[in-house]
Amino acid sequence: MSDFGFHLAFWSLAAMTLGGASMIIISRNLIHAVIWLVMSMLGIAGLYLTLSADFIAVVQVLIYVGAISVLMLFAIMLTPRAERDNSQNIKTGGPAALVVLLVMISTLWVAIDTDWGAVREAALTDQARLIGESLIKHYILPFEIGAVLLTAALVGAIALARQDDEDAAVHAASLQAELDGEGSVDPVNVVDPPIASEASDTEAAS
Amino acid sequence: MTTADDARLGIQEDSHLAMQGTIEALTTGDGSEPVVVNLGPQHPSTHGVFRLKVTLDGEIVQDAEMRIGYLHRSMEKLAEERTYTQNIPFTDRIDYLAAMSNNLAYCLAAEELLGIKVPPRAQAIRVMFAELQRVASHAMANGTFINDCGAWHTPLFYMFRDRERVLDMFEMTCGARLTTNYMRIGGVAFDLPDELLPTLESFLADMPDRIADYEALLMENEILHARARGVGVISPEMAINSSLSGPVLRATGVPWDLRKANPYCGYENYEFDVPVGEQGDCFDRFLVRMAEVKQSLKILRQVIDNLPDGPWLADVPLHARPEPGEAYARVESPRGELGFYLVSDGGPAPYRFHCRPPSLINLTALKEMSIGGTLADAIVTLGSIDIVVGEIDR
Amino acid sequence: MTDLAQLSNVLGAWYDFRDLNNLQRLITEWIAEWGPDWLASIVTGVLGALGILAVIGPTLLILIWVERKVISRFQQRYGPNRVGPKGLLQPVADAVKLILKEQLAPRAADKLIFFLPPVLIFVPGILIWGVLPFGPRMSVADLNVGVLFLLAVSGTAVLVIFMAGWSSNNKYALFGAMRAVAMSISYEVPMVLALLTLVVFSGTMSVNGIVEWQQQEDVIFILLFPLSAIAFFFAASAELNRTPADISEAESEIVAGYHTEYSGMRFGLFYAVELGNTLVVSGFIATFFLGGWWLWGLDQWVPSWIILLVKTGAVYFLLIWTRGTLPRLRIDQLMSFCWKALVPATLLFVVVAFVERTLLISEGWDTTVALPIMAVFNIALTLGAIMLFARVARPAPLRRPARIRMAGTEIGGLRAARQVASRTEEPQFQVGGD
Amino acid sequence: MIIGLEHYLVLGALLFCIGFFIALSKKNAVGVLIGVELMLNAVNLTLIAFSRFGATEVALSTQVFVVFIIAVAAAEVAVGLALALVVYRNRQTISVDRTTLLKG
Repeated sequence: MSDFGFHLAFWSLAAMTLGGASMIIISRNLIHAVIWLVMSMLGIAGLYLTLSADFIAVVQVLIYVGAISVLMLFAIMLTPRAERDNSQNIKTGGPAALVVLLVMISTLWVAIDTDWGAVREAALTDQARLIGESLIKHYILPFEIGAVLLTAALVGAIALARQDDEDAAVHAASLQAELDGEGSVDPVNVVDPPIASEASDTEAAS
Repeated sequence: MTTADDARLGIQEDSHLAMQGTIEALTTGDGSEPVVVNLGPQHPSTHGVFRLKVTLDGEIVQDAEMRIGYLHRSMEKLAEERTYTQNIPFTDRIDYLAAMSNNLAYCLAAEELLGIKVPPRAQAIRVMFAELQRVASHAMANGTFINDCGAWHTPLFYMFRDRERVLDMFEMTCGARLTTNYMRIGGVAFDLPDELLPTLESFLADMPDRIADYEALLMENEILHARARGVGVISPEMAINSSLSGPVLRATGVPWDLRKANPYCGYENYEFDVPVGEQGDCFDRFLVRMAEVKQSLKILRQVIDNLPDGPWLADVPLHARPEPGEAYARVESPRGELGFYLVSDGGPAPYRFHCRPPSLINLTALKEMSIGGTLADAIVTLGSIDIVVGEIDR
Repeated sequence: MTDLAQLSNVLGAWYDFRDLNNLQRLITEWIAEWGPDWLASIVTGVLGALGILAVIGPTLLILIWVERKVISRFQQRYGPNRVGPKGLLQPVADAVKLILKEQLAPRAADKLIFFLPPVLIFVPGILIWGVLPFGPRMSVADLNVGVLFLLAVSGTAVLVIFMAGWSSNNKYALFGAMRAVAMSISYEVPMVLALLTLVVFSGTMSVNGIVEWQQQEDVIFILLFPLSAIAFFFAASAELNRTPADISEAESEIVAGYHTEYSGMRFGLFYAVELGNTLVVSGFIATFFLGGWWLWGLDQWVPSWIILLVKTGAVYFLLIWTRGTLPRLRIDQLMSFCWKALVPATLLFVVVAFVERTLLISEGWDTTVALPIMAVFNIALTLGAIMLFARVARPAPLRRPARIRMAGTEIGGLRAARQVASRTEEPQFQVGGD
Repeated sequence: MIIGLEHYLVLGALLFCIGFFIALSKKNAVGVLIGVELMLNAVNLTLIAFSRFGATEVALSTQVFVVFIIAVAAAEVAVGLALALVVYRNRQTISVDRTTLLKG
């Protein structure tokens, strides 16, 4: 690519990524924060393209922008409006900023100072095929372990989020108790809510 | 979380958005508050200005509250200042989709009050137009029902094509398509025009294969089955307790039809059948309406074959003054049992004019049918009950 | 080099419209001679984009007219015929009307996120066109990760729909947005799996590579993988929010779904992008399963992009047909249909594709003989799978037939109802049930 | 001047620090997860930069490594959000500093 085009692309994408990330810190509303996150993710996908890693760029868009951000939005939707506050914790903000500054200075110094012996060779072509083959040939074990990990995460997330009836009964009872102000209810002897007892006999029609 | 709990749990209170206020009574399982959605008076599928306040937990309907009265024209009060004949145009506008049945019910009540005998030709003509009105109204009902299930108006337009032919016949005889104002106390306003019977003959000739098309197209449609079967179910006992009537009642299996149970206008000498459903869900109502249209065509065939001639209007004084008393006449309108209750105090105008609207009473069962289903099911159930807001609010 | 390429090199003149690439190549070479090279790359980019916009712009207007006319034919009516000759200017009139309408915004709406969606929804709509091959070398960007790019970009559209629905602070819009997000996330899985069978069989992820494989083997994928084609068609129509899966803007239930609060040209943009997406998705269905710009050698004489447009028109008609006639499915039925029917079906065909692919390569079967046999086997497998699903996965209320009986003489209340119900002879009218 | 390896490394470092600060200072569990996501992405960016400017045979393995990082990140977010939901269900709040009590 011509130098001018490359420069334009790199600097605009860098601005987009860092701008998005910093806006996350500033924005008050959590949903705004997620949308700024999506913008910086797209910026990073563009940066991958400038590094001619097109398979990774497309995977990044597919997974981060397509799935993870929507997952976060779902999580935010499931918690009520009162929890959508994206504000910083003022007390711990100060020391945190200090630590981050320290980390930043050290990493930047290392990044700029050391001589990485960078060499600019031709980029890989047809990366999708190469990555696929290497995943199956050299990295077959991590590939399988990754599969197991993903399934475990899937099952775990569902098990955690799912709410079976017994939990619901405990939860509803504790809410009701708080309403009536009798203090907390120990979950052991929770009486199930009386189910409508008059089972209407419908043998007539069917 | 009351402050006592915070103290006990040792949580510092610094976030200014802490959970204030008590938890509402109607909390759902996981504490998220239910959404109250207004299927407001201005909504594409409420068949007119009718408001349904639906409380939803996610998509599941927890409570459905009806708000009516947006189309209230206080007809029953106005009717008290008009003579019996002047009230006939009111009845067209009560249920604007079945004006003929309204006229018929009111005239029967007035005739009972005045003690007038209707000549046989007028009775046959009245039966003919009542059944034609049923075909037109059921076409409209089934079309909009499928439209609520989501089909983009295509079945609706097919059924409107048949309805247009019926409305043309109305226009031929009494000059109006919807607000017919055709029946008078003691008979009908005009005799049948000469070209009506040939049109009716060709209509009866075409309809069977039209209905065969609908059955082929709609009956086996898997998506319609999925959307309508098992939705908005009501048991026969509940149907009878909430005094439902018409196709909604017959779909639950209760064979109650006024034309058979308490025949009027000579229905006893026509041979027809009363279709009865089994499950009492939306699809059964749809099927019952389809079968009823076929029965109406059977009646129309018999009416044409032995149409008596003779006078079509008994001689009734213009400002008849009935002696004090009351009368209640009821008719099997396309939506159910439509009744008119008239009280006379000897004056030219009725002392009390009341109409029993089948839509309003069928609508009371909507809450019981839609609780537990999803929002989409509530809309489909509302469509299958086939309400007319003019009749509900009067 | 396919013979077409040699032929066009000989001719290579700009007037040889069989391959529009010549025109672009000549222009860039001309610029490269005198101008700086970055100007050439910019001009090629602009030409590519102009080509796409030239395709989208007029076809969108014509499509609005085509869709309304075809649906009106289904419904026994004329459709627009007042504005312009045979109603052709109706879309223009609609566009002007929408532009002139006032742009309302709900007071409590989240300003930033309310104004962005109508613009952002165009991005995936146009980006997808980049990967669609109109001819052997006539695609804006022939990425070797084309299929993945298509899925990634159509994934981002979900986010924009959510932003539109959530920010307009209206219950119906929120319902519409949540439904759209939930549905398109779950319908992305069968889409990925359906395309996986093609990628496995043709060995490349580039869309043009798939078309060239079909050209090389003289077979179109709908014959080889009919169930994947059906699954992809239904999943695509669900992604596009079209009937029978248009629950995210179900008029009868939630007024207009996520774009309830948008008025004026903002709604116009949503509507235009929806049609544009339908066009490009039917283009991709034609490319993947009907052989795209190739038609058994016809593409030597007829320009390839005409063949593609004809096939796209055919698939687009199919989409209008389903939209015009089928009622809408409920959200939970759609979800269960996706996870219980489409995903297993496409998984089955991924396995079948792997097996057949290894047979073709490792066993070294001659493709001209092996492919027809596999095609017949796959079609039989499809019919078997559909039959099995129709029988097994019927929800409880549908299992019993709906019966209508004639009451005959018993007219009355509950007792009469029991007598009618207990009657044994064949009911007059029976529908459904197995 | 040519866009070299250092540009990408500086960008990655900045992004990492922003993510780190967000993870440390945000009060909401989802905010912390966003911070963690940014940190992971920063690491991916530096890895891809190394693969582009490093020797070719090392380039492929780094890209495979990045694919694994993305997979793990997705799994981590899924479980993290599920945890946030469960915490909300029992504590009616997912603000990180109000759930300091490990109750059985």
